[in-house]
Amino acid sequence: MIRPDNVLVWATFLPVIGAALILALMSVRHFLGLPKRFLDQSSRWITLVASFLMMVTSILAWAWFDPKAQGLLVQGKATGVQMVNRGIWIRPFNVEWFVGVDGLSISMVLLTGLISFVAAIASMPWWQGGEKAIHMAGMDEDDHGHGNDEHHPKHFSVRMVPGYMILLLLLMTGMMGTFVALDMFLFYVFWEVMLLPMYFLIGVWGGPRREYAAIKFFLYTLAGSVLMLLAIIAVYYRSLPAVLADGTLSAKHTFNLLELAAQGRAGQFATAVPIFGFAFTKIVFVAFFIGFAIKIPMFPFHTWLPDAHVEAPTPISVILAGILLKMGPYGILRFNYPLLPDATEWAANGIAVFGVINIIYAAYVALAQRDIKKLVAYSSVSHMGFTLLGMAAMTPMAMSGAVLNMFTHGIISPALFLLVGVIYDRAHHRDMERFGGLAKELPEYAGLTGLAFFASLGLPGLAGFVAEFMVLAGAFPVYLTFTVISATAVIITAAYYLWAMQRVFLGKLNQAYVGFPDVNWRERLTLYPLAAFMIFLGFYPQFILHAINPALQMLIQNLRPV
Amino acid sequence: MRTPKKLLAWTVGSAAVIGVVGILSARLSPAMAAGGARPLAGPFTIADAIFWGVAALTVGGAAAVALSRNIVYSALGLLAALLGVAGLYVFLSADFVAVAQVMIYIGGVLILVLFAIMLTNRIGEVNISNASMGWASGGLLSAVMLALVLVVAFEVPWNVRPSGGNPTTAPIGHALLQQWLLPFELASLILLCTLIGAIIIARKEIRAE
Amino acid sequence: MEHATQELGPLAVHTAGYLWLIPLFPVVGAVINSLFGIRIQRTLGKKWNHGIAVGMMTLSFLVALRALAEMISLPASERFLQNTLWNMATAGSMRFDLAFALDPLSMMMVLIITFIGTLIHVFSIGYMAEEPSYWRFFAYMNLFVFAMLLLVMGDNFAVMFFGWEGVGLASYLLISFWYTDIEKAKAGMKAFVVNRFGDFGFLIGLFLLFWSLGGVWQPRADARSVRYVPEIGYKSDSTALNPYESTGPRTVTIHGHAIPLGPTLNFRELRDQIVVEGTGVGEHLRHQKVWGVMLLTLVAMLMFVGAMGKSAQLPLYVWLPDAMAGPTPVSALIHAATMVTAGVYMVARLSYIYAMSPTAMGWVATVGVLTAFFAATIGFFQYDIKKVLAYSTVSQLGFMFIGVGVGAYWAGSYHLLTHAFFKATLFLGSGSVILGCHHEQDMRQMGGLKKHMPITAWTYLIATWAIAGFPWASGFYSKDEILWKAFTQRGMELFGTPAPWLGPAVFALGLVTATATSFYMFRSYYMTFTGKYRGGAGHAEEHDEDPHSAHAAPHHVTAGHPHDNKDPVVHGAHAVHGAHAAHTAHAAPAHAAPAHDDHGHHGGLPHESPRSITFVLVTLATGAVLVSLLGIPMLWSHHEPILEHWLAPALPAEVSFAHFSHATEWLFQGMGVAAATIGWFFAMKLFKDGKSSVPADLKARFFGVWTVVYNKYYVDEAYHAIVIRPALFLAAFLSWFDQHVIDWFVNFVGWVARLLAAVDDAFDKYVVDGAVNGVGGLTREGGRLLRRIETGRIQTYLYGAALGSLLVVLLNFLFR
Amino acid sequence: MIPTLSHYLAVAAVLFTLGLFTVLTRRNAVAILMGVELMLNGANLNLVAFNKFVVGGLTGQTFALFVVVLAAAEAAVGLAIVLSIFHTFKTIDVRAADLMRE
Repeated sequence: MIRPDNVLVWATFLPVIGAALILALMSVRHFLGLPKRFLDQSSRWITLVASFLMMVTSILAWAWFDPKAQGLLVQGKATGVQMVNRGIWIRPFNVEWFVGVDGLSISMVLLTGLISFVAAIASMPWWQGGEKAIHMAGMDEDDHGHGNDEHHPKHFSVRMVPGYMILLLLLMTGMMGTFVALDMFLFYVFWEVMLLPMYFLIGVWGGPRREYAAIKFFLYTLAGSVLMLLAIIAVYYRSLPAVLADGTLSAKHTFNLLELAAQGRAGQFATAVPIFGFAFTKIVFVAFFIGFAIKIPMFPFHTWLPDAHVEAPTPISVILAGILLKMGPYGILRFNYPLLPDATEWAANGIAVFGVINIIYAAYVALAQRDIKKLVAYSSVSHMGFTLLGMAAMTPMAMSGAVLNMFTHGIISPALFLLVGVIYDRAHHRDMERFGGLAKELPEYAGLTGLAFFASLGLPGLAGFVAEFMVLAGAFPVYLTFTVISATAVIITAAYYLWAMQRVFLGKLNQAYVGFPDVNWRERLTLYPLAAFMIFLGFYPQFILHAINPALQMLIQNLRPV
Repeated sequence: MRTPKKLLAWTVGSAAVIGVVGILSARLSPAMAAGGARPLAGPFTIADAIFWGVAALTVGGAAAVALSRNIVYSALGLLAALLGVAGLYVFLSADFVAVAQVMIYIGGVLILVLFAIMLTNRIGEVNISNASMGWASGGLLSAVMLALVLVVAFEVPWNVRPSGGNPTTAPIGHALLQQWLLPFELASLILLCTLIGAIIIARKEIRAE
Repeated sequence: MEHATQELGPLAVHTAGYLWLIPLFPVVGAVINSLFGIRIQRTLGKKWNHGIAVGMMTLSFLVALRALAEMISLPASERFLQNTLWNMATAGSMRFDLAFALDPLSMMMVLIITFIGTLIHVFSIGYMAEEPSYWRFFAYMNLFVFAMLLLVMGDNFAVMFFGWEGVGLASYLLISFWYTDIEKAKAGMKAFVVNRFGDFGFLIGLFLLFWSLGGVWQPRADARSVRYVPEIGYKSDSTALNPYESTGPRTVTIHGHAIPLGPTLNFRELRDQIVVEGTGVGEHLRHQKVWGVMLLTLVAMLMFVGAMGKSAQLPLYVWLPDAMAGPTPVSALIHAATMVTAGVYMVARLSYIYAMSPTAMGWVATVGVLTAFFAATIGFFQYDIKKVLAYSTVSQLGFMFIGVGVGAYWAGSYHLLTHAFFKATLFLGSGSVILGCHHEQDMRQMGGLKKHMPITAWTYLIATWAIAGFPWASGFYSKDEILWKAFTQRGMELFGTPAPWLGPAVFALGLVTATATSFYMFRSYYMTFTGKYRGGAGHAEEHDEDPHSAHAAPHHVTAGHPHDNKDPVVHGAHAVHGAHAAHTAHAAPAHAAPAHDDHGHHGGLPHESPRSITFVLVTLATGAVLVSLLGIPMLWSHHEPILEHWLAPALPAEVSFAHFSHATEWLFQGMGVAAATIGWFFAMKLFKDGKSSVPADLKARFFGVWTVVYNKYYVDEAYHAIVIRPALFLAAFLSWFDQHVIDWFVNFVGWVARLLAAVDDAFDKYVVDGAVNGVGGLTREGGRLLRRIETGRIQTYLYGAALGSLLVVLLNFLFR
Repeated sequence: MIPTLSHYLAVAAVLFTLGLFTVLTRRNAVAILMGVELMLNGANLNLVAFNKFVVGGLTGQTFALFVVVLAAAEAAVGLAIVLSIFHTFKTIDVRAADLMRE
């Protein structure tokens, strides 16, 4: 029943089905007199199954995707995007249900499937390995254990479980939909659908300063999406009509992204009347760009990230770093580049500058952190800077590197946050100065962390390197100085990761941590696949590149019509 | 201490009267032309004399009511004024109204007034006080009002059209029972209520309980 | 050199489908030992761990021999074996595969790595016998060999860089192998980070070279989204260019060979288009300038920065002495034989590029000779035997760079080979000594070991002869060849200005360095093996008067401080979990009470090492002598040295040397021997049997100088002040900036929003709502006022009515 | 000389004014009632005069009749009130009857 033409719909809405099931259970709970324990466990199972099916469908989509058959749309029919599922939604405004993938989004779809399942596993309090470990993590199901005292807070995975699971599933749907939507309106809807669960997941299940972090995250992203909405409306009213799925033509404008891309390439927006004396394309570009740059996050809009990460529970950090951050560059590549090529040329240098700032600035800030989770968060900011730089350079190599960097960072940083969560579940603090010598007590954990750290600092043979290398190599001829400056980040990155390594794992064992349990099976289930993926991508990045290259080629050819 | 007020009142009042007389004298002929059915020239008939007498009676009675210190005299002045008005009604060829005036006012209201005076003032008390207050301001205001109304009365060019004097009792009866039936019934209702209300208010035993 | 004069054609490629096995075996061993090693060790025993490791090494060595055989069977000009596994990445004009290639140069390297590597693995069996995490050690060693093989076998820069960084990783892991000693951990981190500095330069040079091949040598707006059109001067067949796909690169046909042009990471394509005259690429690159400097010079120098890091040249050598924190076999394999020579290998690999830039040659040679001399002087006064060897390694690497700098690429490579043998012997010998002396590394606690461990002593002596440069020991041939070529090289430039004097100057300083080398090596030999055994309990006072310990420098490897002995934490750790006790013991041998119980108490007499160790020592010492056969100079045997002939096809560089008479060459060889002899003589006089008191007197006389040199000229302190401190400060500042400026601004915006909300609220409360309440209040106040009027008297009201009516009428009159 | 409308109006005016004066100046409730009666008569006189000279028909007289009726009612109630005031305050001075003021 899952066919190439509806696999994306399945991938998008399977989580919602799960959420509906949980809701149904909650509603009938009192009638059937189900115990709370049963409700929790069943909602966990539902979440696990739903996210697993989502991953399966996304892998199916990846398998069915044909990198060769990518082209631009011809006479309004999208030949480039595949697995299209199309229908009319709001006829008067030409709003369509229009999902499909090209090389750019299919990689993100695959990433979303994988990371969502990983996050689902990480949300379970199971396979903890013994009562002692469960108690140490504060995962006791009974409420009359140590309650919510600050010293030993209750683990997020046993607090208000059904609500958590429902929000998690909604979040998954929002993310998947954002990546597959090819209709501006639909994109925006999914974008917002994704925001709200995130807000609650941080604000309810987060750490001590969760409210502040959640509000910050929400306001930041909301400001961004407001700008985005304005830009979308502006573009809509400047656009020419396009035929709907049924071949009819009802409104005078269109939300169809492929149509808009074609119109943008044809200069439809370049010739639009200026706004406040500024060129229309520049205004719209800036609006879109800021909206997405907040998500990247780009300096100086990045300060929500450390707070959100530090306060968010581990699976949410995983999703945040693994997927949500990728929506910024994805949106820029999906909106700014195809729709506003001339403005993109105009803005490229600025993007490059911000990319360099991201890389260097965040790396130095990370060097100064004591909270290991903040360190990882800032390293995320720094690594996303490489994506910005690559996108600005616009050489094929740099663009491929940028998108590959999105994917590899989407694999590495979840692993990093999972690892941070591992130690936090045991020690209940993240202050690196207070650790030390843990490698003796948790050798397996030390090994995995070392792998993730080295992957993140760009060690060849692991995922991080090829992307950074391609970005730098590709940006070099365009931005010589910027690239040289950015390349110094390899030193700083190595410095702060190895320093963290040294402070946490090396040296004499801090007696406070004697008898800590090593990685348990739940964490193994989440960490080993990611580690394997890191090594695999390190030696075979073409696995991703072969899919995204043609899409980026089209993008670049849009930028420079030949 | 009241002198300045009185002085002021007198001066203004007399000024008003002088003004009125001046206006009358100045605007006599147009006023006549406006109001008179017949030209000004003409014999001074007895009817005219009677009219002036009645008018004088009326005004005098009113003045007595207004100015007399003894309320009994005021009541008598009121009687005179009411009679004068009835007479004027007759001159205005409103015979039924004149009769009603005599019957109701003099036969009813005036009697009531007198009763009230007697009831409210101890019998045998020599002087029945009818003290006044705010004399100056009242006089002033009244004078101004009078001047104004006189000006209106003499200045406005009323479009007068002659109307014969025919008996009005029967037509009034028809009018009351046909055209004005509802107000008539309401009036009777009001009278009933008045009757009951007056009794209730006036009986002191009830209020005593 | 006739091979350089003749017109070169493109390389003929012979695919050898089995090359990937060579790096495969070690990585398999590494994976097995890292994933299941601990279980294997617990259940099956340690012999399985090292069995797997050594077995894998042997296998890859055998495959390497097979490759050697195939290569020998080929004609000299076609000795290029290539093996492509899969395409790793393709984007734009960049395309690189996971591919391996063997030419004579990398063949030599592979043989060194696998052969010596295997031997050192065998050595480790005995040396690490009591190591609790035995499995981890062998996993790391195999991992290192894998990375090193990638480095030398890489068909393109990418794979080479994989290895380049991989060996850095392995080095990091192995230096901080005993991580419970924070100093050792820091040493590992230092090594990696310093190497990263080098990698930075290497990457930039690589990018510059890459794009320059496409004709782009400076930022260009139209560099975006177009594949680089080789500029004028390229004679190319096809002009069809696809802006994205790099399939079907532009080619130029020379003598029927189609040579691809354009940016490439592939060594062979690079060599072809630069070396083959017909392409015009070399000529083109010669005339390109970046920042006013010749492009190739810049490329070469930047890449040499990478070599500086890997091969511990000035000023990036600082990590290597600290790297001695690792177990001795690691020092022997990584920090003497193989990894540190990666820089030399890289320069030799790109010889044709360096040869095109006299400035780069002069730069490399100068740095090399300065490093050699500098390190040698430090080596004079070290007491830690491994430190002596470390600085001697740095110095010898300097010699290699002299060789590859002046254009004697084969000589540099030859010195690499010989050095691999004798320095491995020396290190392993020192390891044997350390083991025999119960993890004592201070030479002042040794002496007279010759009668306790004769085999070690003899092998150590042979290796010392070799490094000192006595004839018939390998070091002599390589070093003299290098110095001779340096003397005859007159074409070098220094920053663009011709410097014919540079070659002789390098030679002179190199000769002095050779003397110094001979001196401190024999010093170490005499201090260690002659005289009477000075070991035993209580050597704290000597440590106290040793200014090194006065400085709590972070790179103090001989953790022999008494206060470490009674460190409550460590012993507490032992008490708590005995399983790790021995491990901790090895982590810092000097304060490892349980470990010492394993083999005699601290004062016990030294003993000869087990069979596995002596066997390795003997083998390596023999090799150190025998490799001299590969480099018998033309002067002696009247035909080209074997190795030079062998390497010729891999070193297609045209370097011209001045010609001198044979007599001069004989003279210079004599000078070399004399230098070695002088060093030996003084060392014998001063240190033999430890009888002479001269060293103490000299030390007392020049104590200041001695302190400075002993503390390595305080270079580490300088680094700490110049690089690390500012970096940390900048980090702290930026972090502060992030929290207090940017985040403050964000919160400020939020605060402003809240302020506006408050203002709005106030407006709503006091103005809008106030209007409503105001009406009520006004009514109340007005009522209070009107009560005055409200007399309750009918007259008052009548006044009002009358006046009002008057007013109305008057108004009616006035405004008709 | 022939009385015209204006003369009747003048008489009515004087009546009205004097009634007004009475109401304004008297303290005796009964006198005030008399003043009211005077004013009502003035108004009635106007009504009838206009009826005769201007409007014609019977409307004016009818109104006059109603006014008379109401005047009677008013007088009855007013006097009753006067009586009750007198019972309450033992005086009919209107200044005394100001309980509702506070």
